[in-house]
Amino acid sequence: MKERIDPNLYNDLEKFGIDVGNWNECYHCGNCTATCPLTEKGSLFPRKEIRFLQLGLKNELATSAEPWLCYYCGDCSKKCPRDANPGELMMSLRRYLTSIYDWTGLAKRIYTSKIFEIATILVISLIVMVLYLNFTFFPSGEGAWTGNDGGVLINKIAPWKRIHFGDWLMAGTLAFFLITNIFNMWLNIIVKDKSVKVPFIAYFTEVFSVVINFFTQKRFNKCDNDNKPYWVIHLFLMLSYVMLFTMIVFFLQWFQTDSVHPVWHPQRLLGYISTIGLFVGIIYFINNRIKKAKENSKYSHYTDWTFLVMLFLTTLTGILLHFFRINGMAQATYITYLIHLMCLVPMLTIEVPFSKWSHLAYRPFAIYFANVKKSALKKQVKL
Amino acid sequence: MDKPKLKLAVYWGAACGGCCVSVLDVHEALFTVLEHADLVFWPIALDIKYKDVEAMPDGHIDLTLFNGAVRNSENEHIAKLLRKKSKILVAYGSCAHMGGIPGLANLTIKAKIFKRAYFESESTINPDNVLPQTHYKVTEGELELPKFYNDVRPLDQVVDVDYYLPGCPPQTERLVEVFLAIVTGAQLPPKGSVIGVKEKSLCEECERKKTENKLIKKFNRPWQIQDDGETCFLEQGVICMGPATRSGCGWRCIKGNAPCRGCYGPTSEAKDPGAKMMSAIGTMIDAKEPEEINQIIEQIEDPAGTFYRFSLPGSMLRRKICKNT
Amino acid sequence: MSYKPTIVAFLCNWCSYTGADLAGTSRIKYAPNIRVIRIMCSGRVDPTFVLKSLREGADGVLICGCHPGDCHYHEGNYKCLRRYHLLQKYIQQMGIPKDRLRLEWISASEGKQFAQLVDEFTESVAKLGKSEIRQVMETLT
Amino acid sequence: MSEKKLTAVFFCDTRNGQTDTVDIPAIAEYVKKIPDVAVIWDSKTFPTSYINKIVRKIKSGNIKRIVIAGDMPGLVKNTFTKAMYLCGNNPKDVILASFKEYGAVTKADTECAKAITACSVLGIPFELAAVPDENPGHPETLVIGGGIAGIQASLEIADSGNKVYLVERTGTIGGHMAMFDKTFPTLDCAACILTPKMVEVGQHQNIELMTYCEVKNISGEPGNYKVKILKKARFVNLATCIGCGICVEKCPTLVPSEFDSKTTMRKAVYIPFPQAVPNKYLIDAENCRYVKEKKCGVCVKACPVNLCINLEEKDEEVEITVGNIIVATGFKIFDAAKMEQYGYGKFPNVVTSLEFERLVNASGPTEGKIKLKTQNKKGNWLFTKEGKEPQSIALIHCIGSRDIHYNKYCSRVCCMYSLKLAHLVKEKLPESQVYEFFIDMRAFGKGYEEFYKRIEHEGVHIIRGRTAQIEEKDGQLLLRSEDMLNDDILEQKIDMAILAVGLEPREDADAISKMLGISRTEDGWFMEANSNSDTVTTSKGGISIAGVCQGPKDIPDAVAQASAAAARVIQSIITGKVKKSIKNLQLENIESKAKQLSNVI
Amino acid sequence: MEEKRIGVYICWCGTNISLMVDVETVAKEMAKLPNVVISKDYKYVCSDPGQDIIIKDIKEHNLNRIVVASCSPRMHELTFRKTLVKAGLNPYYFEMANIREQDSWVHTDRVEATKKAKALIAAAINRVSFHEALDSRSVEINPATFIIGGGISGLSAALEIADSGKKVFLIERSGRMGGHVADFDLTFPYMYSAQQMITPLIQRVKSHQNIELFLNSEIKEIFGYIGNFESTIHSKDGKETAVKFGNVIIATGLKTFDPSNIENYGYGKLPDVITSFEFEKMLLNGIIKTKDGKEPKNIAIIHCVGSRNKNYHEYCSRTCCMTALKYANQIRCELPKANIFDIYADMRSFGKGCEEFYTLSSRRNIKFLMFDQENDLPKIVSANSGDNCDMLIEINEKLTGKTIEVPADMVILMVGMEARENAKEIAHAVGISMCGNSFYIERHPKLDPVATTTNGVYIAGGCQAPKEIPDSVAQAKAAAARILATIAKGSVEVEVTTACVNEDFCCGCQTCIKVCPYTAISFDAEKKVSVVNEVLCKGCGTCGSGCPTGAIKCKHFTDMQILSQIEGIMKISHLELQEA
Repeated sequence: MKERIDPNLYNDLEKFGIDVGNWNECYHCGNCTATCPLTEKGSLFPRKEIRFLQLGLKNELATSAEPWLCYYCGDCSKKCPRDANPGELMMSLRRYLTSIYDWTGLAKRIYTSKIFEIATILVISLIVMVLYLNFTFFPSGEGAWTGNDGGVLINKIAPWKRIHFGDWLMAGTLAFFLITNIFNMWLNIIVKDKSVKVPFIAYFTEVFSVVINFFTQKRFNKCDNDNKPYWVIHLFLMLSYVMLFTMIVFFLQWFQTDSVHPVWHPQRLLGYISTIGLFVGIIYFINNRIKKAKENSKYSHYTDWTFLVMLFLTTLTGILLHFFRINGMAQATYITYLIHLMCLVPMLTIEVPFSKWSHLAYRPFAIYFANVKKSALKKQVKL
Repeated sequence: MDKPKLKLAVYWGAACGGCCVSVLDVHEALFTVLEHADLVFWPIALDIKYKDVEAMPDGHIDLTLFNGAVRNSENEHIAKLLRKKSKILVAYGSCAHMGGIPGLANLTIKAKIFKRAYFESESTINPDNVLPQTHYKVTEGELELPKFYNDVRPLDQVVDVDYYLPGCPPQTERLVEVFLAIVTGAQLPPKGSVIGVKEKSLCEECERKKTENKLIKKFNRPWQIQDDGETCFLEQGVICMGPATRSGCGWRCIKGNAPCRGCYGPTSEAKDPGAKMMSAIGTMIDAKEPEEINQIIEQIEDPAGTFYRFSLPGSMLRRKICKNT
Repeated sequence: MSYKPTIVAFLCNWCSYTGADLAGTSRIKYAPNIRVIRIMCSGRVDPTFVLKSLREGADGVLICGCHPGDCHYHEGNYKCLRRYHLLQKYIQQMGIPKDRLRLEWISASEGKQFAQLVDEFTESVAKLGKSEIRQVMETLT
Repeated sequence: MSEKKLTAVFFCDTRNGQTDTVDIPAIAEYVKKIPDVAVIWDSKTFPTSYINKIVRKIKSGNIKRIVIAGDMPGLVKNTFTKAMYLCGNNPKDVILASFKEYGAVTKADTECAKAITACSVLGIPFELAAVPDENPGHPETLVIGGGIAGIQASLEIADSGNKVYLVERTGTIGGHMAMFDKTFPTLDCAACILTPKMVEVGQHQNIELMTYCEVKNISGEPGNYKVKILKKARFVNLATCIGCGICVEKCPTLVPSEFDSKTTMRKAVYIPFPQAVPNKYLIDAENCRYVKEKKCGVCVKACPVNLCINLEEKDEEVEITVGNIIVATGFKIFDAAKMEQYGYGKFPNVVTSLEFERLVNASGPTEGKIKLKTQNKKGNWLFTKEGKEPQSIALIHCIGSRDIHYNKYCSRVCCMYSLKLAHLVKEKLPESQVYEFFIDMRAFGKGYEEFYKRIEHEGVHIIRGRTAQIEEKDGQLLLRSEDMLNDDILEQKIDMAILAVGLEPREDADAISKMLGISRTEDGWFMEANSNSDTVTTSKGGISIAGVCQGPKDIPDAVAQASAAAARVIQSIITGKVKKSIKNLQLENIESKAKQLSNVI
Repeated sequence: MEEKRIGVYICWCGTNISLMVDVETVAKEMAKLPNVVISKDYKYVCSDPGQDIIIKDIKEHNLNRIVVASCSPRMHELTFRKTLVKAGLNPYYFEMANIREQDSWVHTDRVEATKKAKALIAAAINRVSFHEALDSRSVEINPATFIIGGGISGLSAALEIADSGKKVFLIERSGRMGGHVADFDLTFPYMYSAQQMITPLIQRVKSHQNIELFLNSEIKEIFGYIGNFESTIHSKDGKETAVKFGNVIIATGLKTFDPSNIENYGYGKLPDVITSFEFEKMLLNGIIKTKDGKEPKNIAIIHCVGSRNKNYHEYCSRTCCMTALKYANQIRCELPKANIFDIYADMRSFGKGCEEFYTLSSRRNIKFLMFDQENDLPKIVSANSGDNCDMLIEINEKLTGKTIEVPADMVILMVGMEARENAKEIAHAVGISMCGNSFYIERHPKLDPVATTTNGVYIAGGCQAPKEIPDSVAQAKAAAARILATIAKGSVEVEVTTACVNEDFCCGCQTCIKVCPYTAISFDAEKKVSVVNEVLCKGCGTCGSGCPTGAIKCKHFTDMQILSQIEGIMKISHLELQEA
């Protein structure tokens, strides 16, 4: 099939990246692809992605899963003889693809406009505040406000049911967006690719590998050896996040109690472990980005910072919340709870379907789709 | 006059006899010769038997003029015999020199010659299909006849030859000069020399007008041109062997308005007269395209006969390759 | 085993000999039956040389010169061409198969063509078998 | 005389990351004073990306001519030509004042840059205005470097009947070319074509060959250079050595042979290679035990010639006077160990192309048989005749070239010599698999493309893709490369990898450039006077450059350039004059000459 | 006659010969041949020690004929001739047998190769017995130089020589100097002005007191020989000038390939498909526009047009890649918003500063597409109205493996270089050879890239092979160096192996006169013999074979020498037959 070259794609995509070098400088020696420990026949990157970009083959880019298969060890950029920075291209492509999958167009706006992103966050924060003030008991009860009636009664101020309802409402909405986006991704990666016809059975046979990959991120581990701590911390962070997420979204009743459990109680233990995981991870990543220590932290897009900062604030307020609560500082607790929500909610709303968070979903699915395609291809070849 | 008289011999092998006639043609000079020499063997003129020659001591004869090519076993036998008995053996005439006209028989083979001579020629009546035999029983006993060879050879292919005196026949004047030279005891040329000739080729003597414009688009036979008697034959498209032939004959043929046919053989610098002439003719052909060249060459019907009329057996190739030769 | 002929080749210095050298520097392999004599120009090839080679028993004679129009000496190759045709006629009259004598144009850049030519010519000469002249010479009384 | 035209001068941004550049404000200040200059445009404030704005500026200023001044003003020229066209002016009135073109690079060259700009403004070619004075020239010539370029230049001059001193650092002339096995694309044996030339140099009555010597100092003026040459102690008398080689047999010290790219060992007393010129032995002071420790000295005892070997010999210095100098110092190869990913120095069978050249050479360590290295008792990996034949060999192009981390430039010869090596492997080991990994195949010269096609047909796998790394796996080398024309990634097991190392300026290039007073490019190559029309002369009068020291080139190009350098020298000998350097010229001189010319034209 | 004492030396050439030829046996067998006094084998006969052995043997064994069997005589014949001179022998008492290029390198059967070597060496031994002493002769050099072609090469060479104070005749076919360079706007890779570079050269040439300039002029033929050439310059206005000169430089340059035959590109049919040279003109005139006067939005540049493709020219034209990058940069200046597509095969940016220029260009938003110049040329078609462009280029892009459509309003074909149509005439007029691509052949591709096989005739610039400005200039100056060296010396040695007429045999038939292509033979009417002018004679030998009397002797290629060589060859063959 003939594809028309689109000279403007490069400019479009540039908006998703950081101004660091010039992908047009790539003269296609193939060093990056060969350096990459993750490339294999059938999924060659990053050189090919650069090529698609240079020639403006939008369709090729939109239908490729490869950007998600890259974990940005940065070797390709380090060894690039022309400093064309292929690693950063893959990063930018992930942003670009997120905007492609997102049918609402919000992702594109968030990724291409700093002001839009900050404004959205602020608006959502305000909405949360208004909602919180309207729908919780705060500040109606004097006692509640001061905590005079003995201890911190968080469920009185913010009854878990209501919060849970909000949780579910938000999770449902976000899940809707995310799932439709993933559907979009499926359309792009599998359906639009006419070169391979995927048999239905392949979707089942490959599920298992994806689950394993999700929980171990073993593909990430295959990346450069220098990245071992990176992989461990990222895995820990991810699992912690999932843990907390699960507790909040599914077990808020159990998690948000008015009575303080002993330290060894699984509720607290799990909470602590996850929090440590999150906090250490976030600090590690922020530190990396400040120091620009590694190839993958050298260049930071503002959305990278928003994600980290929001996550950091959420975690920090979470920790403070816990601290105030166990120390019985009711007033501080309640306010912190509000701030916590004001951080958490926009963080999730913006990040989950429209921004950086989404890689949590896109990565495993991309691997899944890639595997599905691969097995389909294998069968095709056998035929 | 106390010097002993020289002993002379003259023999003819496969020859027409013209050479012997040319010896006779010395006329009065013969007397001068005979003052100094005795003729000890000359089958055409004297009755001396082979056995007389055989009886001579080796080197007995001072000078032998051998004319004619070697065609049969008798020629060969006598050639060898005379070689043994002679101090100086001269290949006399074109046939002894390079094979001569009889040499053209090398374009065919013995069997074919016999077939033609004994069966096919128009004048032959041979109802019993008789063919020459080397041995034939008659009542007187068994006759032994010379064996007819398949090839004609010049003398030097059979025996060692001291000098060559070419020509068909050699110019008598040349012979006289040679005689006198030997008789007067002049310094003899080195062995193997061609004597009685000039070093240069015929054109040197030829008085026809020659220019550099020898470009041939068409080959002519002499009858095809209006010869003005003055222009070089080659420039008129007639193949004249003059340039490749030694002078010495006094350009007799050209004087008679016939092109030279090469009886005097090549100069000492040319190894193969026909090849040299073909080379020169090749230079003159005025065409560049193979087709055109071939078309012009087609006009030379018989290259071997043209360029090797008198020299085929003595040339590089010596004879035609025929089956069953 | 097929007959291994001996071939005498006359190569002009500028094109064909250089071409043959090129075959060498390019390590293109060809039949080993050829014996090259270098001359300055194919126009130097005197029919005497060809007849001499045949006389000495060469099974084939190859003459190579520059392509028509490319002669280093302007037109030497044309002269060679004319002599060649005349010679062909003569040797055929003398009962020598015309395939024993060949004239080809080989330029300085045609190493490969030279090798092919040698292989081809060697094969065709080998098919003709031993030189007739040599056979005759051996039987001459 | 044409009417005067109002001229605008535009100064491009010349910094390009460098700090030591010509002083633009000073030039601008100077140019302003030239009559007809209506306006100076500064790149910082000038709208080069908006042609329409330029058009307006031209029209409003009634500008008829534009001079663009800077290092590479040509890069923006067409913006202005179009603007001129749109204004209805003659686009040919856009004039370039390219500083670098005439060697104005650093702050010190500001005066020169002023002159260049002034000439452009006046419409006079700088070359016509800037004609340096001439000094009377000494007829003798110094050629530094005895590689093929030095040899060619020396012969050329010597053949004209003039004296040449050819100074060579090592014990023999021949340079890198002598080390090669074959030359592309004709596959002539390098030694076969080079040695006759070397012999000719050795025997030429007009060439004084000074091997094992170094130029220490140069003083004086163009046309009359005093050159101090260090004659390093050779310890063997050149005149009396008969080249019998007995000393070599007796010498106990083994060191790696430089000529064989360290693939073989030589003794401390040695001749670099059998065809060396002069074919006389020399003792390597650094390794001779006697010179170092005053022990040994067996060579002296063994030498059959009385007093031929003198281990007490000291370095000497001689001074010569020459009129012209040709610098032909050549290059060194890129140190492949810098690119760790290929494991050169770590894996024994990863070799440089130069080492492989020696390996395939009949006089190399294995007599020309291609073998893998074997480990000897001491644990060293060496090429020996007993080694195994490699089944598969990979050639990797662009080692150290075309790479921002090493050398940015293309080394020009690697593609072709790699193809040649591939051919040699195929010729010697027809069954072997040869892989060639390239980026762009630069087969540009006469017969090169045809050679490339030929190698392809010989069955060499020519793969587009730069090899990323070489690892060792199961005793074999494992190489990883993209095969981009087949949409594949190759993980190829090979027995031997040949790194097509690029060319670099010699370590001492900087010292030499300072000593001679000639400039170098960013990459370190010597700078020519004009990259187009004069690639052999330098900014310093009487000093020419030839061969690879000016920039990578192949043998024919180096030879042609050497002859061109010789032309300049012969010319100066014939006329008896040597041009001084352009840089000696005062600005006023150029100015007045230019004015004079502009009146004429 | 003196006794022939022949020394035979057989070279191993390292392993080049010894691998395929049993040199030791050959040496032993050759020793048995008549007149052979010494027969040796040696690793590198051409090396200094190798030559020393020959010299020593000549002196010790009183050798008077030498045969070396090694590489091609084209390689080392001169080397060994010099060796003989050193040993006090006439250099022509030497013969070489080529057992490397025409034996060991081309055969695979060691027995056969050895046999062949024996035959070739025996032939050489036979031949060398008939060698005669020939003396070198030198002729004075006319210090004037004749340069054909007023392009950058011709100008550079002319100035180099004229600045040395020597006379130069410079002829140019057209009415203006500067050649192709004068049509260029800028030069790569530093984007210097070509005009500003060539103008001073032209001005200097015009005003140079030592240069005589002939514009609109041609020559038909050059007569004479090194040091003493002469010719007549025919000017278009009918004037004829006779000139005499000592050396010739041919710098006729090249012409551009005509792409009309490449169907895919539609050159000549599609109005906005233009050649690089047409585009260059646009640049010089300051405006890039399509045939209907519009500003093109999409410009495509296609490399390798007529180059690197066996249907057109197999060779690479060397300059087009960089020129294309130059254009891309210039277009970027003129049309900052245009889309520039550079369709290339291999980016050959090999010169000094060129790779850097490529990098620089790639930063300026130029789209590089790779195509298969050999088998799969892109196809240019007119676009439809909806395409928003004039043409579409359909290309199988190699680096993506996809078929891609490229919009274009203008397509620049980077046409290759080819020899001029009159290359052959000039080659004939001067007497030099051409290679298969009609470029002139240099004497040695590596070590003598400017001389030709005809003494006194040099080639420079594009007529030898396509090349860029610096390399052309370097070559032109190299040619100048060679000429200046001979002028400085004042004389030069000339051809020794000429023909000569033996007056004792010449009969005056005059067959030879028309044979000679150099009019070296004339007829002496007084002596009635032909006479060879030995300085005009180039030794082809055609007259020698054409002479029916055998009076013309081709020195060093006499009948006897060649016939004996044939005998030598066949003797070995016969011997082997007998053995078999």
